[in-house]
Amino acid sequence: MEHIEQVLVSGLFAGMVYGLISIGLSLIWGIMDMVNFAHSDFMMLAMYFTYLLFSKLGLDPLFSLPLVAAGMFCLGVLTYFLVIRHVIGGELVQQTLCTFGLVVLLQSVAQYLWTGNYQMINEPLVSGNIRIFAASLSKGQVVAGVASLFLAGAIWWVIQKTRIGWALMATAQNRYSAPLVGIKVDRMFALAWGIGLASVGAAGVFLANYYYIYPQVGATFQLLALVAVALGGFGSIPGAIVAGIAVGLIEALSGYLIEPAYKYLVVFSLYIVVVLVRPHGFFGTHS
Amino acid sequence: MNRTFVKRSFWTKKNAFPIAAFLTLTAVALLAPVYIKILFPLHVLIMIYLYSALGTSWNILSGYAGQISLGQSVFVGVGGYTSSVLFVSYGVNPWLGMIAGALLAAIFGWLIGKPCFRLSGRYFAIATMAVVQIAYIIVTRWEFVGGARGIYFPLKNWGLRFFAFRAKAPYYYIAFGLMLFSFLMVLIIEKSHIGYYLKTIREDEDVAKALGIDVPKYKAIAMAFSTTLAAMGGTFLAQYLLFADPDSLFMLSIPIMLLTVMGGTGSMFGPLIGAGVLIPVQEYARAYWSGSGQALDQILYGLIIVVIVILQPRGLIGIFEGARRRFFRSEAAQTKTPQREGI
Amino acid sequence: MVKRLCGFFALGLALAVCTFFIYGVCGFAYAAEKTVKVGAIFPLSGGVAQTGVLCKAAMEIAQEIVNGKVDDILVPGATTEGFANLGAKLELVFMDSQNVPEKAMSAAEQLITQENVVALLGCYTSATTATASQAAERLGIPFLNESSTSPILTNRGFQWFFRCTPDDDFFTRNFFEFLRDEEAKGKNYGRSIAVLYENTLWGADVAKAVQKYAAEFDYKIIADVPYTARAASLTSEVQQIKSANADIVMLASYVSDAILLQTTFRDLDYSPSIILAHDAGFNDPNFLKTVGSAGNYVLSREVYASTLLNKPSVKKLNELMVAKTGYPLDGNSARALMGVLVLSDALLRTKSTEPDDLRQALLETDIPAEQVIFPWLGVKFDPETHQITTGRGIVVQIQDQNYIPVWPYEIAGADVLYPIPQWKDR
Amino acid sequence: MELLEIRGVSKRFGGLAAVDSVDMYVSRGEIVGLIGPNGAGKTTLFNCVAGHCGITGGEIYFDGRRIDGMSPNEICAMKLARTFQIVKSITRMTVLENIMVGAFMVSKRIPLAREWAREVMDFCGLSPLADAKAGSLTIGDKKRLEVARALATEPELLLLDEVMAGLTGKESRDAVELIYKIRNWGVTVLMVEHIMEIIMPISDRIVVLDSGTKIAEDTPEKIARDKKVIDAYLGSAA
Repeated sequence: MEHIEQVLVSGLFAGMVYGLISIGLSLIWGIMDMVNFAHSDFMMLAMYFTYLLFSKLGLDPLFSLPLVAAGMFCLGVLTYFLVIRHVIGGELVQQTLCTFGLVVLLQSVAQYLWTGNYQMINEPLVSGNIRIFAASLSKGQVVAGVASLFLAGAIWWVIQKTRIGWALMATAQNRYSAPLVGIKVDRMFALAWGIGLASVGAAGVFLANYYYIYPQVGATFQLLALVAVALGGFGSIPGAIVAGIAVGLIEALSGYLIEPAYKYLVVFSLYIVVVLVRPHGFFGTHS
Repeated sequence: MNRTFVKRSFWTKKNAFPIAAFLTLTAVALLAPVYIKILFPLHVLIMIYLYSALGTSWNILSGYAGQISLGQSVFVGVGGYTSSVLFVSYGVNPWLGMIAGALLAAIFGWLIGKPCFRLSGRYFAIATMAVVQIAYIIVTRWEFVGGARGIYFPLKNWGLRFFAFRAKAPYYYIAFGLMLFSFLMVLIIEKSHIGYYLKTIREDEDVAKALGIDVPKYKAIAMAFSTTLAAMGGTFLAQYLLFADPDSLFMLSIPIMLLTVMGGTGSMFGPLIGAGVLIPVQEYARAYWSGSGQALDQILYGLIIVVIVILQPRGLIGIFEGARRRFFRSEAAQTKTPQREGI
Repeated sequence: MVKRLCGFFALGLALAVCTFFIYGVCGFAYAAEKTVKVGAIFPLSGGVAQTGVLCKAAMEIAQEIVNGKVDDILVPGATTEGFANLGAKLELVFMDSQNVPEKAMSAAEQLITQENVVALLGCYTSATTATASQAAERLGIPFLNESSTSPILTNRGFQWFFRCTPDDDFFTRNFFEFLRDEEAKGKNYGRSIAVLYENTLWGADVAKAVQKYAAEFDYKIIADVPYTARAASLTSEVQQIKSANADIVMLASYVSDAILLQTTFRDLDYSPSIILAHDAGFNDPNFLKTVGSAGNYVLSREVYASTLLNKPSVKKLNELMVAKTGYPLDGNSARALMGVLVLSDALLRTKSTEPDDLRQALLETDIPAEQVIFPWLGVKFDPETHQITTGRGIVVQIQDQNYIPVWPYEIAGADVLYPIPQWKDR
Repeated sequence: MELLEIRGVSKRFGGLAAVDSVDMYVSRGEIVGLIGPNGAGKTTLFNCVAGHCGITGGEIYFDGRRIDGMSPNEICAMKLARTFQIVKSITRMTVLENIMVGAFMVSKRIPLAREWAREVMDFCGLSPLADAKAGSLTIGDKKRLEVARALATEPELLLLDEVMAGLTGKESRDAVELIYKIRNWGVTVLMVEHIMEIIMPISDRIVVLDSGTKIAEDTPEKIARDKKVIDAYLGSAA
């Protein structure tokens, strides 16, 4: 019955990548109480940067990771100061409208700059496939999965153990009283967006290893990441990873056992059931 | 406590100007199809009226009652598909199909609303997004409603009875009627206690409960208004395109929300103003720029959304509100904040 | 309360009415010299944008040929400059459908009423062709469809809709004829089939046709797996096909899923003995460019193959295409180019650009085989359904990243490489 | 049968007993003061009575009918209104509209509701601010608006949660006068307050809570001299 193993293993690794994508989203949501619907489109940008570095400078994705992550960090800070700062005070409706505007903008700019072509990094350093138990998996996916866990741990460590992390958490608790203890809230929000986009950028780099790149690639991951964050409980990093893996497994299993066309149906229905039972997800704090 | 009240008269001199403006513009709008022979501007106007009605349906639930839904397209789809299936497979008159679609959508609204209204803010929004995806997948795999192929309307029978016309003018009037009907619905809400109750629920549910408002019931009422209107919009779109497929009916949640919030949520003409600006921009930019295949029109569209939400968080209606205050200066003079004479 | 109410209504409506007047007025373009305008609606943005852009480039090449005098390309309209009978040149007016049915319809209406085009070409994806052709039918303008293969388009009883490409039904029959001929040559590929297809309009039609002809040619369908288009991962789908382990695997996907499928086959180390792919995604130049050597050995149905280059005019057209876009001609862009030529041939014979005359000319189309860049028996339309009757599909196999025709045998460039080797020894 | 009877009510949040089997009553036409140091469970008790949070023990009777377990809006429909400790006015509506929301309990027709709201507004002295947006009011006026809004639902019992907190001298004198007017209008009042020199003269009876339990219930004069109350506030001398 090694088919099931194959499905479970690939579902697990796909889930890890979903986890990494949703960490940034969970961070921004937790700290700024704002849902960034354009999150997966920033990942699309990171995938394009990785591809350009690979095709123009021959820089393999593994080496371009720090570069792309740094680039996305700056982009995050820039986006915050240029756009998000004006909307942060507004209601949920304004924030939703603004981020959906970004979705349209990012996809059309990508289409304008790099045309609608499907790009792919063929023969990256990490190519070919390896066998885990009875399942065979592309190396890119394995590296992506493992690295996602590692990065999640790193971000979690930064948030829990460093002074900056505490400042971020303080701002998350109460953005109005945080300044009373000397925290510059604006800077914290910019930092949240920076880290958020850096983490989704990293996910983009890993994904670019084995997945194709085109302007609309973000749309496929958008709702999966949102569901993972809402399941995991906003603001909780372990929650995002666990929920991401859960989504990956459910998707793979339901695709195999029931019918592939219904796999997202199962994922979303399970999500609704869970969220109705526990409105704040697995690890969410009751706001 | 005896309750006496004076019925304020409607036909006063003060109201003369706005009523005149309303009537002339409605007349102009009604005469437009007679003079405009080119079909494309008519198509743009029809889309403006349709999206105003759909935007109003979203506005009632999310603007007035504050339950932000990103899944309004489920009800548009249910409405459109019900009337299409009834018409194509069973030959039921589309107008009856529209009513059946509205009823079915209202039931769906109640089914989805009952559990989901317990969720707050963001969680409700994401849950509705998941619901519309589920509906999309189900319809795409359901052979009875044509599955992914969609439903093809036979182009043989024309005329009002079949809600299908060769010319654009009848569609124009029906769309205009649909928009007026949506404004009538909003009027009913604003003119009754329901409007006040919904705004209270939007502001703070605890206060609403403390003041005796049965919150779930009034949320359900808002949902009923909203789904009925959305379903009728769905039927119109299916009859206008004479084609119904999952992509054209179930993927409208975001555009509907965008133009309503741009126009101004929680106000009657937000959707009309939002549609009046966004739809022409989209249609004409696409018509003249998109030929190059570099999505220039999409870039413009994205930029407009982001810029407007930054400059005018309250929506475009904020601009008119400002103008209205300055324009009706006399009226503004009366309500400067009064000095409180002691008790 | 009343003042606020009516004031806003007035302002809102005035805004809506005047915005479209402004746009409407500045929208009229003036054509300097006399030209015959033909509308072309393609998905130039959205999921299949790249295919649309390539089709547009191919059609512009056809336009240059028709308007100029070219003698080394033997195709309709090459030897004349523009349309002598109408004293005008051809002008293609492009519009983006964004692959959205409602936008395709409004584009068709604008082209007909505002740009006064005499005919329409287009739409590549079947859903957009459906609504755009409805607009043309309502307004009585000939609509020539060049590459949407969904059978339903030609059995709606339309008067103004023509299609110059075989439909899925025809192509699927071709596949089974190919299998029967291979069997006659002693190569037995087995009797069980697994079908994996995108559950969109087109994919669903292909699956129906496969079921019909599998029964007719007595093959057994042991797995029928629809999947959601543009999925994040297809591992469970491929796993289901793998566990069915059928002799023959049939696929139907647009280009993004075709790429993902091929890489997933490689990742899961699964290579069925033979893969028959239905056009679209697998013939898109993007597929081979992106997937590279992993695309080898896949058999696909096609109308065009680069080895037809031995035909002089096809070689020349291919060079023009590579010069213009950097991509060779492929099944979709070649059919778009042919669509322009077929319409130009009709325009050369029509008495006037009146819709009825043009339709009559289209009905009388009879382009000989040698003037067609495909291995067809020429171009003739069925008087009733306006579907091309003389079309013929061919089967190609990707052999070291090149599409080589393997059937029908008279134009076959090589034998079928069978069975497909395992991934490790490729 | 008293208007409001609280029998052995307790409310636990996890281990912590915010309210621990409190017995008290409020009879018709009275003004009862509920006092106690911070965290004594006064607002929790209020929320339990008003139905905002369920109770883990005991029963609450209002006008003879059991109300613990009913939802806040049902309790309001039974003529029991409340104000909030932290002012919650509907900012985007005008003062009159705020009061009208409460007035809809009287009649769902707008003209009638508007007239009744206007009457209550005059009664509470907010008429000059009728058309001002609720968000633009001073803290004193907002508190007064809360009271007016609650009054508009025509309650028999009105729960006032620290209506005086944060008011200037003059404003609190106006508030005291308003409470007398409310009582003369026939509305029973149960109020929570911290400012002794206000609550003592105004109340007919005082109930004192300390860390969830009732430690005294008597007339204001006796309460002022009760040793247990002084200890609770000032901490025992020992």
